[in-house]
Amino acid sequence: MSEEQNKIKLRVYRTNYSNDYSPRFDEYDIAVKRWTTVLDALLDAKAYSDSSIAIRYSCRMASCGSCGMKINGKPRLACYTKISELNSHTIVCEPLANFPRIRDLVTDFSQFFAHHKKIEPYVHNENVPTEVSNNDDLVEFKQTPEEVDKYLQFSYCIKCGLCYSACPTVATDAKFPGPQALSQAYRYMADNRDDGEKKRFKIIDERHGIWRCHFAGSCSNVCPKGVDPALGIQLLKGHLMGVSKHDKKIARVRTKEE
Amino acid sequence: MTETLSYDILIVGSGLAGLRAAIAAASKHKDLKIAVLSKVQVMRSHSVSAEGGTAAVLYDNEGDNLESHIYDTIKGSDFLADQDVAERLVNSIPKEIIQLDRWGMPWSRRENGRIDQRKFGGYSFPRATYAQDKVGFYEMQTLYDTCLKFDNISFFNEWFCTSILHEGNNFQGFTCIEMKSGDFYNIVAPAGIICTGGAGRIFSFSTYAYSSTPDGLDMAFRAGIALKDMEFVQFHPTGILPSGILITEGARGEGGYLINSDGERFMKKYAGEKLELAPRDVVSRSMITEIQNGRGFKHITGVDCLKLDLTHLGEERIKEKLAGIREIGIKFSGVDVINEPIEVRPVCHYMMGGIHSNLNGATEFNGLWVAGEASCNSTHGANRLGANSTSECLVWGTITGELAASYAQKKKNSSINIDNQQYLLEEKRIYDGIFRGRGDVNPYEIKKTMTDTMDAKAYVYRNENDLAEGLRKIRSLKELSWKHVNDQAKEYNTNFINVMEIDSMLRVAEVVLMGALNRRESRGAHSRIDYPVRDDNNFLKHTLAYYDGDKGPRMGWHPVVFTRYAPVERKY
Amino acid sequence: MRRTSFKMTLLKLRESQIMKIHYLTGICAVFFVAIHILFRVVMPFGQSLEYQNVIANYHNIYYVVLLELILIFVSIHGFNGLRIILLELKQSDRWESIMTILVLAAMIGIIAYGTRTIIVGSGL
Amino acid sequence: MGLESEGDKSSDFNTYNAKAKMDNGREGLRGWLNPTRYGWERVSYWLQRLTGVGLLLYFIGHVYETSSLVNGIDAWNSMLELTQTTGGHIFLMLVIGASTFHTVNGIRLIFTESGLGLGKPGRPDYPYDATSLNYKQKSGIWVALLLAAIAMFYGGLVMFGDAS
Ligand SMILES: Cc1cc2nc3c(=O)[nH]c(=O)nc-3n(C[C@H](O)[C@H](O)[C@H](O)COP(=O)(O)OP(=O)(O)OC[C@H]3O[C@@H](n4cnc5c(N)ncnc54)[C@H](O)[C@@H]3O)c2cc1C
Ligand code: HEM
Ligand code: SF4
Ligand code: F3S
Ligand code: FES
Repeated sequence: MSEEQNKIKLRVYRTNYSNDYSPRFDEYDIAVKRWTTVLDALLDAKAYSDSSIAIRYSCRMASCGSCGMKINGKPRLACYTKISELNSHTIVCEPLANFPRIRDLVTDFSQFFAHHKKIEPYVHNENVPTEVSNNDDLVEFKQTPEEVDKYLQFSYCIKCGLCYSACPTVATDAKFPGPQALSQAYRYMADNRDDGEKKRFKIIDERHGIWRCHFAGSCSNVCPKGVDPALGIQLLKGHLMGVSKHDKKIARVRTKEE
Repeated sequence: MTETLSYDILIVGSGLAGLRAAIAAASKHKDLKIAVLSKVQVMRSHSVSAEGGTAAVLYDNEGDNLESHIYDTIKGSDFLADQDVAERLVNSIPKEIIQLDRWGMPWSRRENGRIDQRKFGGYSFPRATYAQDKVGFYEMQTLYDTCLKFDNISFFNEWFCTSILHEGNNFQGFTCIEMKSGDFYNIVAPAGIICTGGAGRIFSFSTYAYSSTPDGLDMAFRAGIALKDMEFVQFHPTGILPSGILITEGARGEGGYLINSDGERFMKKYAGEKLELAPRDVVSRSMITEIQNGRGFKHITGVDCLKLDLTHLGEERIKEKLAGIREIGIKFSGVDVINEPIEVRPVCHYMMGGIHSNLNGATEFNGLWVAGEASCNSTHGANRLGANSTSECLVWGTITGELAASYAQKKKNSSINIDNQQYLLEEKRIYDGIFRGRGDVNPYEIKKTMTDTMDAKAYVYRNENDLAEGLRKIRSLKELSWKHVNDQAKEYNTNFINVMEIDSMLRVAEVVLMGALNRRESRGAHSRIDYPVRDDNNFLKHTLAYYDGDKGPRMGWHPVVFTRYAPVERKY
Repeated sequence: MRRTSFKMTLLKLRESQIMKIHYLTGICAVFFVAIHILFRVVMPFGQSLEYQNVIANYHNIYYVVLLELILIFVSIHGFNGLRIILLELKQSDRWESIMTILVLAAMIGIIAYGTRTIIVGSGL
Repeated sequence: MGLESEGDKSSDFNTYNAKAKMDNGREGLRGWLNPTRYGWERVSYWLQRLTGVGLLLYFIGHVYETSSLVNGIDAWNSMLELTQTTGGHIFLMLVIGASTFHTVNGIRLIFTESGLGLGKPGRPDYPYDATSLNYKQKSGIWVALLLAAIAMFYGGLVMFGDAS
């Protein structure tokens, strides 16, 4: 049985920022099938039409976060967007907005990663050593499935930057940590192994910090992994406001016998 | 002029092994400067795709024990594993699991708050420690986030390493290209760790990320280090069509069935006791046999396949424990596994072979270690058990990181003088030989032909004719004039990177085929229909391949280490 | 640049505290403005705006206090809103301190100007 | 190569300012001025700002307008006349609409931004629907729009009815 083939036009944003700024769109005719993704189409163009298309990709299964780009006006993952679901014969690919551009579809993530790093996204715990150094320490934290569910959703984040690209505050404010970093601050706060919220509150309760989010919701609208950063951010604000009560009990490690 | 940067430890690869090594080294000596180089950004490495679990003995009070994990690993390897290495793996991994927990890993839990484990193929106890079905992803996240604690770790994202700098047998550094600017650099350090992962993209139908090409292996190979056991390529039973994306073994661990077109759970014919949870080599062979006997399905692309049935697990169980594969099924195959079986076929998934290294992950060069899938310290022998690979990455990440840190600490004050000749030669190789090369054959077509050849000639069942023909084909491809780069820009030139990758793929594919030709027996994942039985008299040894210029590899053998277990017949 | 101590205390306010003020002034404004508008509705709209009626209102001490509170609360809320927008527009220490000062100055200016009207109008 | 400059090469340093040549790619004001792409919450964000700034401008104008009070009845009446035109009425209608929307939506936002009414985090099931973009929130926005429309209509009735 053979599958019907469709022809589409792939319009790709082209420029090299180190040489000349003048961007242009190149068009490629690509034959696609029902399951062809935008990434497949781009790689097809790269292999057989124009090998100079610069594009970042790796896993092709929506778990590495490399292939974020603006597809038909909205930030999406190229490997996660099937051409057939776009309902259009012209597919326009542009680099993610709000990231410095390097070349064609490739953008610079160093600032995005720096924001993530700044919120200290690792377990702080004053009572339990975070390094396991001797065999007596071979006991894990006790954490029930319900306690895992409190933060699990936020650890789905693949750092693809789509939310960062959609957020209207990020569009003008370079110092705003952005939805990704802020939702990670919530992820660690909701994790009952961590007691570092005082430190993290200090970091995000800043002039350009969490309050520069005005619940535009666009981050959650585009997130491909269901992280719902907007939720995490507002819940975090609730804690800063003193509205949400803080009932987290820091987990303890189990005893050898348990 | 080529710029030179210097560090104390260089780690190539920011996958599980690389990140674990970086943390181990950074926490051992706080004043060592550690550079992690990777051709992709952090958190983009292939390791994020690992799904099912990490094997470890956690519940000795419930009947599990280290001994059993060791024996399962060795039996799974078809007795080609170095037994001291397998022991090391099993003894060290429980600590790594706890360590990850302390760092914030979202392990799936039991009601009482302890870490849960699931069944996995080839084990006699449920010991795959899991976090939904995104184990590798969460592990990567936990490690990366923890790395950010250490000020002495610097990440070099999107730096492509091209070769090893060395003075005789002493490691000195790497040459690399910063992709963003296109500049060529030498980075030197007394100690280095290669963690460049697997090379499964030499096959077309593969679960690997596109970045999993053998340039790391090839780099060591060209420097004169042996590649070991490369003919052992694992085919995972359940890759979806047409993309080859993986459905984790955890799906069978949770109770999924494999069915043929008669609707029969055919695994009972091949592995009466373990059924679907036999090791991967056994299941994959059974599937191909079923297909060859006409009991397969046809996918709409025309490819033969079988089906994996999860419908009886129920919606709640699937959503809770296999959320990721449900998503993959819907998105990439159009099948919601809650409602219908999904089409699957054996798919290239893991390379047991890699850079020759010993119990400590040390290579033949002083100051150079190797960890993770890129290494072959012979934990997995002829067939890896599922969930043992992430374990290996964590364990040898730690071991090599600590060893490299001690070594670098000792050498901290001795200066490194690199031999200009070496990087000039490398510059010539990649810029004159590849970047400014000429030719009329499209390198991407070469890649396609090569990977299709590997799929056709070195799949689950192999034979002399196919392998020889495959080798001839690969060699003829090497002769063609495809080494040229159309894109002449300096910045972010993926075309250039791709051609360098293809160059390394051809060399390593050749090693795989040569190894497979030489091994005239069936052992683990390497299954020859012309030599269908294991031959312990002649082949209970590792294959080595050394670089020998353009002539192709020089092959050799290496003994297997035994401690306690004598080879017996494998039955499941 | 030398900082006045007033500005120092303002700078010491955590952003969450400023936002609390923002929300509080917003909520209070709802009530006060509601009353303010109700005054417009007790008689036909045009009539309520006639000079003598307005002046009469201004001679009611409760109404004067109300007006003054509206003035202060809405100014704080509104100008803080403006400050937020300006902060997000451009990031440099210079821009930020200039804008903070300008917005503060404008806020104080409006409050002072409005207060003058109220005082003179009420004939205090 | 000296040791000092080495750190700069690694990617976790902020190369953003150093590479001035690179286009920073930010959408800038266009980012928030265009509310059409991402659903109702984005519209709310956009309107809340526009109405906020609008109201501030009106408020400044209003304080100025009422200040004519101190200059006696003539000054007041000449000021008042400005608003007694059709244009003035339409302007006032806009102010009424803006303040109604800003107030109602503002009250919603105060709850939302304190983490109330958003639902709880939980295991996301594919296809992912963000819990924070739920119908409670959306209806809040719709109600604000609706009330603003009603208020404008009512205000219009009063003013135009009064003028005739
Ligand atoms: C789909 C899938 C599922 C899996 N599931 C499981 C599982 O459930 N359990 C399990 O135990 N194992 C599993 N595995 C296997 C396991 O994921 C891998 O073996 C393991 O992640 C390899 O990790 P690594 O750190 O060695 O390498 P990788 O994660 O592959 O990282 C390689 C790194 O090297 C870098 N690199 C490569 N070449 C260069 C170069 N020339 N210059 C610079 N950098 C370079 C890459 O950029 C990358 O950062 C799975 C594998 C696949 C494909
Ligand atoms: C009457 C009741 C009012 C309420 C409940 C209210 C509430 C709010 C809220 C919740 C915000 C959003 C803050 C954020 O998202 O961070 C806001 C912003 C704002 N408000 Fe009000 N407000 C009111 C009246 C006013 C008035 C009368 C003015 C004009 C003087 C005004 C001017 C502004 C401005 C300029 C903003 C900034 C917009 C932004 O930050 O996006 N508000 N208001
Ligand atoms: S929160 Fe979602 S959109 Fe944002 S980086 Fe993470 S996965 Fe991507
Ligand atoms: S889009 Fe931006 S404004 Fe807030 S809700 Fe998301 S971070
Ligand atoms: S390629 Fe990994 S997310 Fe698309």
